[in-house]
Amino acid sequence: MTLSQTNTDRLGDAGGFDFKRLLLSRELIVGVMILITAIAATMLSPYFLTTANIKNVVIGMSIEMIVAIGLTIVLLSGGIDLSVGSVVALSAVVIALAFNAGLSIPIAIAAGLCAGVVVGVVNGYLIAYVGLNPLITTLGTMTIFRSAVYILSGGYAMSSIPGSFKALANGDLLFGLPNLVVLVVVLIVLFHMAMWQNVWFRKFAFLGGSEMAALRAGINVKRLKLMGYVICSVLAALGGVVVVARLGSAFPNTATGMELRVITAVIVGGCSIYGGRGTVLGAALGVLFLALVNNILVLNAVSVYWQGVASGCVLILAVLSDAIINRGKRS
Amino acid sequence: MTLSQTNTDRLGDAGGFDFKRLLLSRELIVGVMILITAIAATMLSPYFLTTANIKNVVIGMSIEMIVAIGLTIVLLSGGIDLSVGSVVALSAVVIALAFNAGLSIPIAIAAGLCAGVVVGVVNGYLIAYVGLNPLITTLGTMTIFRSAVYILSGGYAMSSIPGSFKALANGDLLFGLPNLVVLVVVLIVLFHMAMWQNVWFRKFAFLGGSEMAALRAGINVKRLKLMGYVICSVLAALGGVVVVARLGSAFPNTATGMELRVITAVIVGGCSIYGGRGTVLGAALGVLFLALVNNILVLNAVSVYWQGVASGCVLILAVLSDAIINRGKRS
Amino acid sequence: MTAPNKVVEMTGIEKRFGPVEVLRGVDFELYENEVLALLGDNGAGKSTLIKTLSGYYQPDAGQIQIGGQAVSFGTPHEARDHGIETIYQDLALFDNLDVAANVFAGKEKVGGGWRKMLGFVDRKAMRNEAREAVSQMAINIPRIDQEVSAFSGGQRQCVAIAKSVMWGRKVVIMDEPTAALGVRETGKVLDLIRTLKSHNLSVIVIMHNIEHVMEVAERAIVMRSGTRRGTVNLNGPQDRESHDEIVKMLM
Amino acid sequence: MTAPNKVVEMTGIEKRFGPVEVLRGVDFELYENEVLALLGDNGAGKSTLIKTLSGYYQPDAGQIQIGGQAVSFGTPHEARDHGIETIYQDLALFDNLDVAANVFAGKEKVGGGWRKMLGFVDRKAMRNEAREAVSQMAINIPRIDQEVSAFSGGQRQCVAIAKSVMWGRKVVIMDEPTAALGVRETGKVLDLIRTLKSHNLSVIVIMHNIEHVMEVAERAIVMRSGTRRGTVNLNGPQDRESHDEIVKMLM
Amino acid sequence: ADVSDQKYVMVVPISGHPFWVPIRQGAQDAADQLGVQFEFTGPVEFDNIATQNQMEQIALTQPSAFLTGAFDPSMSETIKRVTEMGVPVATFDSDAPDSPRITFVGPDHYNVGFQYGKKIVELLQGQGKEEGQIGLLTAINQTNLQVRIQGLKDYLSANAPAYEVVAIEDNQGDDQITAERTKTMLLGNPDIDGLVVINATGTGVATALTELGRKGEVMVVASDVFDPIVCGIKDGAIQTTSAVNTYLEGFLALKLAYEYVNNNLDGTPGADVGVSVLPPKIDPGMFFITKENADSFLVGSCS
Ligand SMILES: Nc1ncnc2c1ncn2[C@@H]1O[C@H](COP(=O)(O)OP(=O)(O)OP(=O)(O)O)[C@@H](O)[C@H]1O
Ligand SMILES: Nc1ncnc2c1ncn2[C@@H]1O[C@H](COP(=O)(O)OP(=O)(O)OP(=O)(O)O)[C@@H](O)[C@H]1O
Ligand SMILES: [Mg+2]
Ligand SMILES: [Mg+2]
Repeated sequence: MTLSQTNTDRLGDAGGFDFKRLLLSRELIVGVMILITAIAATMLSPYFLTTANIKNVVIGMSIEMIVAIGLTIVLLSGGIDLSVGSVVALSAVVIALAFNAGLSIPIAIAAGLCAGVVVGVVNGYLIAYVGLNPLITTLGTMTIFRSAVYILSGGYAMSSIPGSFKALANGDLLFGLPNLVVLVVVLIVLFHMAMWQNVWFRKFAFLGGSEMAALRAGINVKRLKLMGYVICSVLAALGGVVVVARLGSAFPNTATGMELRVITAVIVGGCSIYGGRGTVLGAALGVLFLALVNNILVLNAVSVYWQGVASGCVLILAVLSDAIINRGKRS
Repeated sequence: MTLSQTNTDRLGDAGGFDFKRLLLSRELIVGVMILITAIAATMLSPYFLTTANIKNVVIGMSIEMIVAIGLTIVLLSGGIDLSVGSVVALSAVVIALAFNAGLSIPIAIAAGLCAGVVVGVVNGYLIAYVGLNPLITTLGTMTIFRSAVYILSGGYAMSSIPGSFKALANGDLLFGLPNLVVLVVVLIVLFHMAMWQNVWFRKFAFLGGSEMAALRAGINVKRLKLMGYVICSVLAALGGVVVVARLGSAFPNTATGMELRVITAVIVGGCSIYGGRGTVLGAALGVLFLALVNNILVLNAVSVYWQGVASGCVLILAVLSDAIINRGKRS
Repeated sequence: MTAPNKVVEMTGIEKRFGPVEVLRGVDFELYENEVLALLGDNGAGKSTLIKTLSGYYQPDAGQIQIGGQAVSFGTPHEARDHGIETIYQDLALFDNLDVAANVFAGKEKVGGGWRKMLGFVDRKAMRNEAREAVSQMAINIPRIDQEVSAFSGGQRQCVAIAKSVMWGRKVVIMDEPTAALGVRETGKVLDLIRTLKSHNLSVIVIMHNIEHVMEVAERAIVMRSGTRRGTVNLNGPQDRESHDEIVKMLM
Repeated sequence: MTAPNKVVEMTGIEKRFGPVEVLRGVDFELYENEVLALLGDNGAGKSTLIKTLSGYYQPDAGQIQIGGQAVSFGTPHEARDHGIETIYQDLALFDNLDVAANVFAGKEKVGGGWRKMLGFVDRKAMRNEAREAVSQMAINIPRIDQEVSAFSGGQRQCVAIAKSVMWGRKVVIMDEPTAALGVRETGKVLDLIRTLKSHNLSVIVIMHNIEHVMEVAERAIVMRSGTRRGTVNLNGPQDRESHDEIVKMLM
Repeated sequence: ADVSDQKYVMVVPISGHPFWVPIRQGAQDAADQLGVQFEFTGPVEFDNIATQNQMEQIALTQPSAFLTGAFDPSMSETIKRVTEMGVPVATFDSDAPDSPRITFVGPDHYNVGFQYGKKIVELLQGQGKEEGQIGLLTAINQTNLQVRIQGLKDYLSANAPAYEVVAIEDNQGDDQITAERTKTMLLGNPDIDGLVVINATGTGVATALTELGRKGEVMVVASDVFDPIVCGIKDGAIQTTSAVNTYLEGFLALKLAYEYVNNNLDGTPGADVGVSVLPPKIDPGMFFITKENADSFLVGSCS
């Protein structure tokens, strides 16, 4: 019984790939639901499986995708951010103002992103360093920055956006793929890989798993939390950049209520609101799933009043599927 | 060292009343904030401290007060209910339909409350017995029942409400106090006492403190959860009754967004979104506080664009005060 | 002398979690008014076995009989109704509540008179009884009305023990009750187990410390890798033979 | 033979939580390459004392010196940077993660080559090292890639121990490391403590079991009600005199 | 007489919305001309309960008059209450005919819808289409838009039954959502050749048509006048937008309230026996903005 004697044989190992676990993974469940939805949609409407419609769905959800990435990070780390919708609008208005002032495209974009950094630092500082409740804090900053949007824009919708800027969003530089789609895919892949593999980004999952354990494990919890909110706000601000480029205008009411829509999608994609569980890919699939459901309802001209019933039921079914498949596994 | 030997002397006791703890209690902090706000308001506006204004504020917030009581119970037990706003509208529309059908006042009220029971049972069943995520589930039912409201009402506002019903809400049968105020105060006192003292209602706090411990302590966790959602929805439906009686009409988009407003107030009043902490009195004070802040802003004609900034800052200050006063105590 | 009655009899209990087979057909019996020790190395399945008895887990196969009657517990609630009270290894306290609330959780005392009608609880009586209960363990608790999250490891354990002792009517199950306790406090808890026996209850106690087992238990069941390895009858602290037999089974 | 150096010296440490005075001026010293046992009844303040050393609590009064230098830790992060690694009594594991993630939390291994540039972690290496680490304790763990929330009490404790052993560079603090462990596993952990010593580390170990203390520790500090009651030098398991002295101090 | 301490308060829901900007401007201009104070307020949400609470609270400060829109029949009760408190109410944009409001300045929304119908049919006929499918975009939570839809449908069934509404979608008042819903609607109903936007989300529709490359192919009648919509017209994505003269709504509502408050019209025969001294309804008129006259409505600039 010397110390070097190991009995690794008793420590069962997955031996490479764990298929069972993969099968029950949330991403796959949502993936399957997307597939089923898509098949159903194809049968229900001849227009569903057309390039134009697919492109429409993908471009339509691009802003929510970008916002969803940031929200995944915040939710995973055990927080919540309700101010994302306001940040989208704030960034949009700041960019429009920058163009009004005759600034160049890169500077206007930078100004928009800076607005994101400001909100992120405010949120993060209050939550991480002062220790305030994230829900209330970001509800407060959501209100404050929406007001800032009204004050900055004077309530007007602004539309003096240079055509070359609009072309950025609506063009297709790469293999004929719309630029927006390329941007979104790149962001998703980058952030998914980072959250999964990068030593720094992985700390968010530890933080969300147990803040106390993270603190005791020597993670600089406060700084990490702050950074989470900053990343989330900067991504939301990027969403604002895209809004302006796509619509060619900055409307002060832009993205009202977006926060709840995106949080829903992220949770459908497997993120826990209590932190510690969730992936960027899952969140993206969640957004895609809800976008598809919407698409079907509109394509088939379901009455607006019944659309709410349908999408509410789908939402519940989405979490139900998870509950049924993983019954007994968690509890 | 016999077993009967006790050393109770070593177990320090509060010896009656614990003043320090009372001082730091959330209710008192909010109470003080309300006092400060009220004093500031009196100095800022000559109209604040008039019977008419006070009556206005109190009647204006009565619906949110009623909804807040139910939400406190759900939040305390570790859940959340986003469907309350839809339930208010649903109950209002059901009552209006009942009147349209020529039914009597008591039956119309019963029909409205029944709508609440239905939503509560649906929410509670899905969350407690099927084990779905409360946020998503109630977001789903919020959407579904809001659609139901549109379908039932055809999208139009209904206003054939008997005058005697309106008189119920707008009258003052008792000592000249408006009936609505009497109703709200009675409900708050009843539920506060019950949550604090009644052996059955106290179980909600245990459930919210730790679901697993509650289960192991032999509490019928599922049934209790279900009951929490039912109580919450019935109270929201009662809110719908009050809406119809007060406004004399049922409007399909009544109370949109109310859920977030009330949840905010409840949290400002000391409820934890993670469950286990909070009182009905605190929630009521939270609603009162936010209503007062709104009243000041309106009375002093603060620009709409700046109202958001002001109320956002007040929100953050409200949680900040708690963080500062209890610094180090919790962490 | 008649053969003693079995209060609990479990036969062929199997339990698996996904691919992991945790209990592979365990038989278990507890006699009336007996203190039984359950031993076994880490991960042997002791906690899982008693959790199936306390209704927290449902076995995949096997029977449970209480007082000769077949039962099947869906929730701990039902086991509690049969007079079985359990201290779990992870204690499962309400961190945000004080000692009295923890001890009385789910079974709070209703006051007399008008309070009874309204179902109002009697805080004072509960606090006094809770203080009485924890003081039996000679534990040093600075303030009884403090949230238990602030308590030391040993203090928390004593709160859990107080609770089970107060509520057990037929069987008290203790999963490593003295793990976090000091020498003096452990002595008190061993005393407490003897008192329970003297009140005609049966006790199942899981412990890793064989000396302590020898002090209180009359019989020991040893588990290993989800099976029952063997049983030893114990005859007090001086019984070297049984001691060695247990050690042999454990190694 | 020169007097041994002090790795850690704490003087006059005081700590209160609200009205409760938990530490009332405690002096504490740890010598280089020493195994020190910290004893005391429940609620004596042992855990609180070592938490002030590991940066989890900040003392209200008193000095801490590490290797002769005055330090003041604001967070566990800073203590860790000084080579102090701690197993807390409540373990503080990440319940939703597996063994490897728990062992490497906050200090994950970055792979080589292109992975290094991207800061990508090396899961395989981490899993192997984690397996190696827990296997030193002879613990029976069915699947190493399972969430630790499913683990038994002893298995969880071993994961925590593996973690501290892997990361300690100067001082390893263990708060009741063997509380949940079986006989065999406890033996392994005691072996492990000896190995740490042989690697020139100093170890502070909190334990209630005096026999185990006698087996591994060279010196014991006994606490009582937030003060230091006394110190005993130990000379191996057979040293009855020291044993009795400790028992006397504890009672 | 010195009227500089007279205060006229405009209360509206979703007060941050650009829709109110011209109305507010009109009222402000009238106030400046008359030398009285004007104040604009209201909750940022679309919440009738909050709006009414706010109005009753402000009534306590005894402003000279309220200017508000009745977006909900229950507004009648509130108008009655504040009038009883001594504050007269002039309504604009949406009327509460059974309330004691002193006047209403605003369009007949049913007629607005009717005009939409006329316009879209005209546009489609201009393209040589003898029959056609029409899609509508609206926000279902703005229930006052229902009347416009009714007017539109009635026009079609009465005057141009060959043209039919085949889809109605909820755009939640958001241009992003409008863009996506419009595209989907057009893809799902490829035969739609005309769109009517009932609320102020023309920008989203313009974006949708641009992205689908169907600019100028699908006829669009939008609502309201904002720079992005006007730019959409100049760009050719939108054919026309209906402009109710909302500036006049604000201007006249304030001016009439002023006359009422200062008893300037008490000479009206019968005023003493309850004859309304103000006209009960004033229609500020509506017109359509097209490429030709778009430039006059641009506040800023297009790209
Ligand atoms: N919920 C679960 N899911 C998966 N595996 C589990 C679960 N609960 C227990 N196990 C596994 O079952 C085995 C037995 O666990 P159990 O807790 O019963 O052990 P034990 O005998 O009480 O050990 P200890 O002395 O360490 O407390 C362990 O290997 C553990 O990992
Ligand atoms: N955060 C806290 N707030 C209030 N009191 C505390 C807190 N932490 C510890 N205490 C109290 O301080 C005293 C010492 O606790 P500590 O955990 O240091 O004891 P210990 O010696 O480790 O005991 P054990 O052997 O039971 O683990 C206890 O009475 C405990 O209730
Ligand atoms: Mg166990
Ligand atoms: Mg301790």
